[in-house]
Amino acid sequence: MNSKILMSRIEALLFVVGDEGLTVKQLADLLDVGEVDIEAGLSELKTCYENNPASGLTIKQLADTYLLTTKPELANTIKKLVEHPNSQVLSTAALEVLAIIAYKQPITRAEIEDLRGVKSERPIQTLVSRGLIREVGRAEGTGRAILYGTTKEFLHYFGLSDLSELPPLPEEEFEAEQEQTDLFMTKFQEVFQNENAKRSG
Amino acid sequence: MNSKILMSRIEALLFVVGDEGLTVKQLADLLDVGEVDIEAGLSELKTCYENNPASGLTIKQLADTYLLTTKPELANTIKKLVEHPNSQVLSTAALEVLAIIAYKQPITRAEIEDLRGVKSERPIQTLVSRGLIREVGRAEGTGRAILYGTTKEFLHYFGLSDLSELPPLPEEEFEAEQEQTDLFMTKFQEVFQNENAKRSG
Amino acid sequence: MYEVKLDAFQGPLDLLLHLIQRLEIDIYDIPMAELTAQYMEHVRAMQVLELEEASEYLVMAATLLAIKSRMLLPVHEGEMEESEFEVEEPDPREELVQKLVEYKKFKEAANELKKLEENAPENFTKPPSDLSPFMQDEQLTLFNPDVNVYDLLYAFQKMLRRKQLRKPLKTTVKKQDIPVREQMFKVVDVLKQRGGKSSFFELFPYEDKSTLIVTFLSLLELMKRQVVYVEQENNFEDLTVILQKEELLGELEDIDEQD
Repeated sequence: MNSKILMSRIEALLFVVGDEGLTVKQLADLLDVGEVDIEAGLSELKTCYENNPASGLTIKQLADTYLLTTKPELANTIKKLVEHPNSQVLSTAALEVLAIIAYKQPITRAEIEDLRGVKSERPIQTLVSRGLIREVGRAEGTGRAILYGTTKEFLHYFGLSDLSELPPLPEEEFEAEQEQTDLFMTKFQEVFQNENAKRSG
Repeated sequence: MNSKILMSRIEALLFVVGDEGLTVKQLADLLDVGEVDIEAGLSELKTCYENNPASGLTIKQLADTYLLTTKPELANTIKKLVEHPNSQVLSTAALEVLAIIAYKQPITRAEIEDLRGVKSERPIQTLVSRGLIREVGRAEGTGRAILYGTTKEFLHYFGLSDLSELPPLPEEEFEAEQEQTDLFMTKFQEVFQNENAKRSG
Repeated sequence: MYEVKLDAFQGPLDLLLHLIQRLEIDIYDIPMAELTAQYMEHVRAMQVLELEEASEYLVMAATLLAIKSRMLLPVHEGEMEESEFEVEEPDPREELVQKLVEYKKFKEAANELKKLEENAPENFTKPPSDLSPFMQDEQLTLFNPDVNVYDLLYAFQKMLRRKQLRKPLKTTVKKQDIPVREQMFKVVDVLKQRGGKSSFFELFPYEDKSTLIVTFLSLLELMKRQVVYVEQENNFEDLTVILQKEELLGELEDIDEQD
């Protein structure tokens, strides 16, 4: 297939599916071409959008899904028409629960509550209904408790294209150890100096 | 405004509204330019699409509304999407209608269409023929419109034993109000305490 | 006296972290007596608020007391000084410290998420197009076999959001703001009708938020000008608003209307 025609087909498909997006594999199956060709087509399309000031669109990757979106610089224009999806910001409780799920997924409600030290049913519900987390399985054992994980919407909401783009979890432990070592060294040096002083004295 | 920038803005706006489209007047208001400029921009955009074999889009006019849509010659490509058994998308309309019925039953077609903003006869038909929804009564009033509700088959399909097992809808409105009230009360208490302090002072 | 704000803390661990920070305590060497005392004082102040999580705060209080008393148990002299003798006598604080450290990590992570939330690039997408014109009549494949109740909920949510988002285009008429001055007269009228006294909440029968806020502001103005005063028998009981002056005339000259 002519590469321009392939691009037009990819664009049409991505347009039609809207916020659902499509994976490279889905596109390859639908268009009956190799995944390499799809990847080339996607990247070529994106370049065309970026280089064309008359175009308001771009391509965004969310996990393994590609979607058509408006260019970020047009946000102000769009906001005249629609509210930004983030206009209703998350509460502190919801953010805490979400952080725990993002870094510890899959995780049960009981584990989340244990970490936070408080009941967390409500923030979990809010996050589920906002499509930021969802059931990703059931825990082994008698209760078969729901295991929660983050969704594509989560990535979209925070402007990530992948979970690996999450900021690294702060490592308190490490710092503490560092401090202990320092203390150890300080003590050691003190003793050492004292010993030396005694010796030389 | 530079005509290319205007084009990109028109494209972005038409993109986010999807099937609903926008009138020249709405576009002119949103972009704060004259209707003549909007018309020129629309026609320029359309020409660009037509002349670019790598583009899968075009602009369609329905009454006084303009919408972005896929080029007619790509219909076969889009059809594949609908026929493809593993595609998420084909379910969107039916799933949305089913969700509305599940959460809002009993509900009439007119109410569903009002909520979705689009005609929904077809997905309703499909859902009835699949046994997931059924007539559960008639609305009061002249039309005696059909009221739809979910079936046992619906519960079975989604592995629920009961409608109460549906994940609860968000209480965002409520939460937002709650927060406002809290803020309100905090403020009020501040003032109140000041007043008291003055009085006792 | 501590002023403890409603919902200021995300639970007992959050409160403890707050105290540790405020008292400049080393988290790895917590003076239990001091922390417990401070914690109890806060919880006492907060209990009145009938927090949903009251029981969790109380459980933590019990834990702190237990740790404190275990630390008071006599320790053999030598063990304290010579680390070589340190045996399997775990620090009673250890588990708590671990919990605090772990929780703190996620609290910070939540802050990072908040920053991401604020700075997320603003890309807008579109709802999927209506594909029914492309469908065959006998189309039977309805859903992807993996579809579940969460997809259902999400579909509903998305639809609601889409609907909400389009609102601004339809409602272009802005609501007329009621001036505070006018609302002050109304509040005074209501109070007069009720014999000079009304419960606080009865002054807010209005449904929309802007009216609520204007009414509240007008009440504040009236209080400032000592036209009314507010009484409360006990903390967090209903407030009573009492009219002090019948006439408003002289009171309205210097009101800042925010136009």
